[in-house]
Amino acid sequence: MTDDPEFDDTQDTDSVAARLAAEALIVDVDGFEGPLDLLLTLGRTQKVDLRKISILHLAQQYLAFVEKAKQLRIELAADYLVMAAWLAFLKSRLLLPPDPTEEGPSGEELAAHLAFQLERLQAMRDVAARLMARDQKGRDFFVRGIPENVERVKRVTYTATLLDLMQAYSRIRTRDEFRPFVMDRDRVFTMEQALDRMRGLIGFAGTWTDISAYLPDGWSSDPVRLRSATAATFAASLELAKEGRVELRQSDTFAPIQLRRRGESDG
Amino acid sequence: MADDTDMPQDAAETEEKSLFEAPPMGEQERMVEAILFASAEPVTVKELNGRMPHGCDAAEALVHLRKRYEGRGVNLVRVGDAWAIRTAPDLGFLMQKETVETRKLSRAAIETLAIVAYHQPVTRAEIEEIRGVAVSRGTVDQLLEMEWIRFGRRRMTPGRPVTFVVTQEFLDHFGLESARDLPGLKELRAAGLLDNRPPPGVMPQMGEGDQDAEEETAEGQSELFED
Amino acid sequence: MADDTDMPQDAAETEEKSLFEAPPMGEQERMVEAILFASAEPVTVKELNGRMPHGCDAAEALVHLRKRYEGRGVNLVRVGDAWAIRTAPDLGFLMQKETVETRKLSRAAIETLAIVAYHQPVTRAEIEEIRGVAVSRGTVDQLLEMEWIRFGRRRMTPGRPVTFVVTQEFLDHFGLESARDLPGLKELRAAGLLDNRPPPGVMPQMGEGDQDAEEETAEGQSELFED
Repeated sequence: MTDDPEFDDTQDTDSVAARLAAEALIVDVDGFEGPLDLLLTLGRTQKVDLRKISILHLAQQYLAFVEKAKQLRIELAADYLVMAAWLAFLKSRLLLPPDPTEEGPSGEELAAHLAFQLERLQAMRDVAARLMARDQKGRDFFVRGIPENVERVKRVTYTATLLDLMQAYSRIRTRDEFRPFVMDRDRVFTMEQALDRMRGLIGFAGTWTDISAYLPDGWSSDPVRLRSATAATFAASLELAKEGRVELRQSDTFAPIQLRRRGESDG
Repeated sequence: MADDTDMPQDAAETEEKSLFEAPPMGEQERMVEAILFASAEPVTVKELNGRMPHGCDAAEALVHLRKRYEGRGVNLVRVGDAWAIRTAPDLGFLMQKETVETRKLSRAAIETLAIVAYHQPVTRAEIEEIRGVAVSRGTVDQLLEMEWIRFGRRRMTPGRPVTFVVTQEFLDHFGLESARDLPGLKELRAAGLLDNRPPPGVMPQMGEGDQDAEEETAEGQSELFED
Repeated sequence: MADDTDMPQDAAETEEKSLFEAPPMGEQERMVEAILFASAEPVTVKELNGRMPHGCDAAEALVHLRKRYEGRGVNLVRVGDAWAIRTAPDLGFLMQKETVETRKLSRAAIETLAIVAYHQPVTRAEIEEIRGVAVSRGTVDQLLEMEWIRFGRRRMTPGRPVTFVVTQEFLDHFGLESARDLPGLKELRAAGLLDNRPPPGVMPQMGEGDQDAEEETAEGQSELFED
């Protein structure tokens, strides 16, 4: 059973009726989407409202169709035969007086449901056609031709918890408390110390002198002490240059940094 | 911020207030207009409100804007919970250049689409029951790919079959405000044609040919056929 | 414009005439509007005339349309010798979608914030004194911008340095009624938040410039210690 014959293949009711008369329907069997589709087509030949359709008559039409197919040695798909068997059963139920001992739904109930199915399928086909007849996007109405991209902007918000806050404070205060005990000030030469030292010495620095000459005595043997003293002396030199009391120069990256007193005349 | 050291208390208060006061409605209308013009896709009221300054009422601005574009060359249309600007359908003849060639849908696909739209949420078994034939995987895939249908919630019945529903893209494509506006929906409902009416007793099973469908829907179908 | 409901009686005649007569200007304006809206690029007057029915005057329709969009959320703009509809320049900010990412505050910021909270009002010099390192402008700016700290009164000391205090926003964020509700050092210690136990009897030394802070927090803390 194929699922997708072209939509355009919908048969014109009258011509189908005519072809049914000529039993040409059987040749077209591949054009039907299964027994229900065929039943609907047959039903339309009754030329009545689907709600007033005679299911008994329809069953007879269908059975005649299957009979004809057999005569013509046309292979019908299994579901057509299942439907034939079921319609034969339905026909017998509709014709025989109801047997009160028999279980299951009555012939009328079964017939009513089949009629409902046919009507529902027809209704779905009608609304499908109405749906496709609507104005469609890209055919009848159109979207913006130059849409603008919405720029995604990432905004970062920062957050912290009360615990973070308290831990941070504890960290600071703990450090404060331990400062006298943990700080090894022996090996630290502060900028203040360097400044004090240099302020006393720059008065004599009339010519360019390497700032390493200003390192305090006894701080150049131990590397840790040397590093601290160098950093402090360098920072103090910058501070003095900022104050306008000395000039600094360096000929190249990593070259020695030289310092001299700034003369009053330059001022 | 850095230099309002001496800002009096109430000045700060006023500033804070104005941050929460929405711009006038005319301005809000302009904003909605700009956002909708810039987007090819419908934009939800929620997103509009999210993009507009705090305190704006996009829903009200939309009412004004819709009126403003009535009868114009482009119109404001509603698509589900979202809104879009679309050219007026009567001017389609001017747009040959913009016309998009859509793939021709098979009859099976069109019927399946209609069944999903009118019966949603609907299972594959129910579609097969209505059409009387198996629904091929290709048909459903095509509709999914076109983004006209999507998976809905699973049906809370044995086998928990998946259901299909139509999408916002479907509504947009067919110019529908909501699935309630489908043509003929009321009549179909009144005629009882949208009822899920289980077949009484023995009925031939539809769509037996399709193996895939059989596997997936076996339980759903048996459920439908039991009474 | 769109509703030509009052079509004259002799519709056929009018229709025939309209084949040779251009549509009314209002109609032409709609057409230009729809074409400009749907086009993927700006459209020249020549192309507009080419796409519109015979006899239309796109240039004139553009004049009307441009006026109509004046002050709206989108405007009609000229791009070379072509025309396009563009978002009004003042609404460009709407074409952004903000995504918010939450990050933890940096260590420097949280420490500075903690000092302000525990010692407010506090000057920058005092913060540096307590932290033992310089406080970068960026850190303070960040906290100001977050509206967790703000400027307090200037300190009545030489140089009249500004002070910082925490804001209501800060209290709200941390669920505090006042900064005095912050647990004191003893409590922090009891909670195991102080890793190292200092020798008994040694109380933390405040920075020397910290007189105010000392006074302010002492009370708050002793209050807390009572229970």
